[in-house]
Amino acid sequence: MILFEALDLGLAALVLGVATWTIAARRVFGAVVGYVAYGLLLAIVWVRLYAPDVALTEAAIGGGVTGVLLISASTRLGRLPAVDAPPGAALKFGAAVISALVASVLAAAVIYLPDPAPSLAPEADAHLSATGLGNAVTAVLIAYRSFDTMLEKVVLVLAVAGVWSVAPDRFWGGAPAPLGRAVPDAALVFLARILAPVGAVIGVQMFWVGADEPGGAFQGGAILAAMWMLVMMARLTDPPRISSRWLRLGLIAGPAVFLLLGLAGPVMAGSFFAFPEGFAKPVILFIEAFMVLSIAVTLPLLVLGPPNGEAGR
Amino acid sequence: MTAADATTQGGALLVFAILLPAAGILASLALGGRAAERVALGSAPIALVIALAVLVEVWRAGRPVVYVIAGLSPPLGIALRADGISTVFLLTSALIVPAAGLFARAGFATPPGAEDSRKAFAFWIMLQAISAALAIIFVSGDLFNLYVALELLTFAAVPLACVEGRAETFAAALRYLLFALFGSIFYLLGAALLYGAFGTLDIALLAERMRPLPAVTAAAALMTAGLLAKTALFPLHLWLPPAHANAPAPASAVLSGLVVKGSFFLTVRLWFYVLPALPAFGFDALLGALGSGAVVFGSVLALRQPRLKLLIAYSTIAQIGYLFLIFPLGSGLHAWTSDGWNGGLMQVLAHAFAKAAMFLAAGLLYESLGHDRIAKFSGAARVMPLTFLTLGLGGLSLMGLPPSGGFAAKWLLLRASVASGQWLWAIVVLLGGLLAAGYVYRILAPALSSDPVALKAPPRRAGEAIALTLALVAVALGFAPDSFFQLLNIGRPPLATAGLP
Amino acid sequence: MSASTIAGFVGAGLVGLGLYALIVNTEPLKKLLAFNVIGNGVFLVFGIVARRGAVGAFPFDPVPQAMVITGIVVAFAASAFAVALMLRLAEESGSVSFDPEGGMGVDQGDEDA
Amino acid sequence: MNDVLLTAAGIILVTVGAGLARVLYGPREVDRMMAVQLLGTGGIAALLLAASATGVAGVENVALGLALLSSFASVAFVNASPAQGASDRGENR
Amino acid sequence: MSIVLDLFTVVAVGAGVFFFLAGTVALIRFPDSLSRLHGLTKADNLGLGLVVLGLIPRAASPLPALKLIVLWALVQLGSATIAQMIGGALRRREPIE
Repeated sequence: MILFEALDLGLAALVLGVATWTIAARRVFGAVVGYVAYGLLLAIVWVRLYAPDVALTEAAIGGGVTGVLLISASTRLGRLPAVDAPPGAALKFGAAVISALVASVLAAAVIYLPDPAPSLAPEADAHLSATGLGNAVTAVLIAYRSFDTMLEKVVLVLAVAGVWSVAPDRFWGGAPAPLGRAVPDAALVFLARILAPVGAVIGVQMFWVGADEPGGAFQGGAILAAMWMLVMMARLTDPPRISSRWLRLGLIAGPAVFLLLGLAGPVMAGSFFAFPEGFAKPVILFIEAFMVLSIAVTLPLLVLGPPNGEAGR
Repeated sequence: MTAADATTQGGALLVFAILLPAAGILASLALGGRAAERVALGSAPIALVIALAVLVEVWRAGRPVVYVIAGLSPPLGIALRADGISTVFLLTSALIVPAAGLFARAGFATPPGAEDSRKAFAFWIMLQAISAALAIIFVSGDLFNLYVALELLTFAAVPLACVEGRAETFAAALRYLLFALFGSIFYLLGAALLYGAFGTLDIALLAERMRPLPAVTAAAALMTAGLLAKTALFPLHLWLPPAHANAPAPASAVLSGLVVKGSFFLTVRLWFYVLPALPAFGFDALLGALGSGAVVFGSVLALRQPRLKLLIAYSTIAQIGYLFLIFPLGSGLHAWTSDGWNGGLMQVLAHAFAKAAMFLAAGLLYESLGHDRIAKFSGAARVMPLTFLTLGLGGLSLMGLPPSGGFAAKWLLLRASVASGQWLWAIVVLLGGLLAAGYVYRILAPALSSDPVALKAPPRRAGEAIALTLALVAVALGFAPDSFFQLLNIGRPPLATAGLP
Repeated sequence: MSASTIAGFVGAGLVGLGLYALIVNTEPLKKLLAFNVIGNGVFLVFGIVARRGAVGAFPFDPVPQAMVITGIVVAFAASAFAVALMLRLAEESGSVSFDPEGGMGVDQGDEDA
Repeated sequence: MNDVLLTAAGIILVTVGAGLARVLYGPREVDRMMAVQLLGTGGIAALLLAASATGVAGVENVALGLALLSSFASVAFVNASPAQGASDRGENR
Repeated sequence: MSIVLDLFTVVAVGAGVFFFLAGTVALIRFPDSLSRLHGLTKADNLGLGLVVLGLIPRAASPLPALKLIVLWALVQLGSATIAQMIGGALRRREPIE
């Protein structure tokens, strides 16, 4: 269809154009603005690739949470002088040659992928009924490749430990710096009061419908995370102390519950990380509920950074 | 459905090998630094027992131990497989990690009265995370699962490199992180292409379905480039010396001894297990050439370092170079390939123990002398004989002098290169040995003089014992029996390269 | 040209652009942006693979899509850790550089480190 | 009818995409930000139109997610703008 | 009946497109940030509002229609807040960078 093609080409040009701006912008803050636009465009590309689950994740994490992370970083780093010498012409030329080579090899490799393409779609669908789910992507994440997902949650939790580990010793156990200004804008406070509860409902709903429609624990958790961050930006609440027992339990709840139920697999269903026949969906939703909680706690903690003692007095 | 798809006896051990440290990470995070130390050290004997049990099981069965997760076989599910090299590496990690942990108790204890402190929290959690990541890398049979493991390894190793919290450690860690992220994203890109070509990321299935396609060549190049950046193979080594030299000694021991071996292990998996049917287009010679460059370059720079830890770090770059001789010398179906294969893997093990021992010894020196400037070591060997014995024994293995694991490794590599007529590699092995002798001599010679020396503190006996034990293991590897090499060959795929032009 | 072919070019282009920026840029935050651009290119390749895996009534192969979701989350965690490191480095040293002392070969300092 | 909606989606996307020229010219970061804000709204509109025209499941969920989050990034921009630190001590009450 | 509804959709969506165009023109052509902001916010909210209005008759049941309205309200709320924040800062002559 010619219409779709024109749309796709336009979208492709936009994505590449904004990406170019992002990497070429002289000032970091401007580059970050470009990056957020780029995240939005990518979400639309994902819709075009029939990947609404990915589009939601990209919108929430790529555009939203990463945006806030980079913005706050650029405001603090942007004013520092660059200390490294700019690259010479030879390095630039070499880099351009290598990058062009990699890009063309990659493009060729993608275009000459075998046709018809191999696919696990029928097989994924065939096992879907055993999980009681309707969304195959959720089934891959929570059932077929649950081991990956559990480990990836451990990676996330470990990243939080890594972020905390760079804190100055004297601030250990304290709270990260507040996300917002000392005196927040009245309009922002108003927005947070209204949007956060609505967003929380939408986040929970996205996790809930994720069993059958696009959505799921990742997306729902990311939206909840964004809402918590909005509330912190409006200074309706401040970052928690990292020594808080509740915080730490919330952090590990998702992977821990996942790991324990995975270990219980042989008793429940004859194999580690297997779910009991006919009773799989409730178990999956139980695990996912804790994952939502963990993601909603983890993502803001990653954005907030290490404790720096400014809060938690 | 291949035989490899069914769970075998003892397969559950593989799940435990991964989940034990993973659970340890979570528990430590919830409970804080003091508990983290207990969890890390308390779980170490269990991990050792698991590693030994896996080894016994693989040896007894004579073929890989397999566990199919959730009973769902690949391609849709994930299978864990432990073959000969998995078991040996698992055991190596189960020995070196607790050794570093015991050594670190003095420096990373939680201060009395506190439940939690930053350094203890970070160190003990990251140490367990390295165990977990390596366990996955050694036994997972799925390339995407291995990607997650690579990221886990990165997120564990980089905080360890900057756990001291000084500006230069942050700079080193940041550079390390960027190289590592570059490495994993290129690895992932290759995995995407492989999935697009064959509809699976299971190693055994990929090997079955492998055929030459543009996507496969591209994937092989991208994944290898990524893994080389993580392994710090010359010329992608820039991040390693500052990161390894500025980390605290037990962290350096683990980073240099084990972490870089994780990505090397994956490179071996990729080339010998996933891609053996692929005509290599001279890839193996290229890797050998880069390895040779690393041996020469790393050794020469090691000769010029004024600080012991930097010297050892540059020596790591050189010793990593040897590992890559496994590609030209261990591939194909020739009489000499098993020598190349055994030599390359022996080099991994010997270097792991020798380098861990040397970094720990360097840490002891730093504690006792208050510095690690080689020029000011005069007379130190008289007051710290055990520490310098450790350095000497480790150096023996680096040089490749008998009796040591390093000697066994280099001897096998030499034999393979002579038998195959690839003389260049033989020259590199010998030259590397000479240069190593030069830098080891630089450490030991001044120390053996009879100048008076003032110690800030007497060396820790326990620390000396741990470092010396590791060095002795490196030496003992030189006496490895034939059955050890048989173990290394269990599950090694019949190399099909010879069948293709 | 199908949507996945076009997306293939976009993915390859993003990887190339990001790689160039990663090598050439000196500011750490821009290097991080470049890493993220490469990451998006890689994820797009997964997306194309998923879309090419459309069979009959299934418009996509869910397995690569699930991998992308995992990948996006991990890439975010990596960015967050990198940002934390940069900010701390800036605090400790007043600027952000990739040249840690002794990083480029021979250590020039003569004080005990 | 569906073609009409898709065309409308395409025009909106191209239009707001053209608006991204502001990202290029600035001159101030706030101008760049406004272009991103417009892109967000336009993207939501295009997604809704495409969802209605093609009936692909779940697209409206994506639009809803974008709607929640589009203001989120912009708020962070204004909130974190470097020069705004000065206003903390000023008449910003 | 359906023709009337279709016509309604076309008119509303068309008007929505027009407002997006107007907003973009304002963004590109207007001389200063404040007037750009005014042009932009009005246009883009009306634009999305009209598109949503046009799509409501096509919703199969009340629930998706309600979803559309909630969505529009959310965008409305967000962009009004941002306009206020930026506008306030601009009026105070803060050099927003």
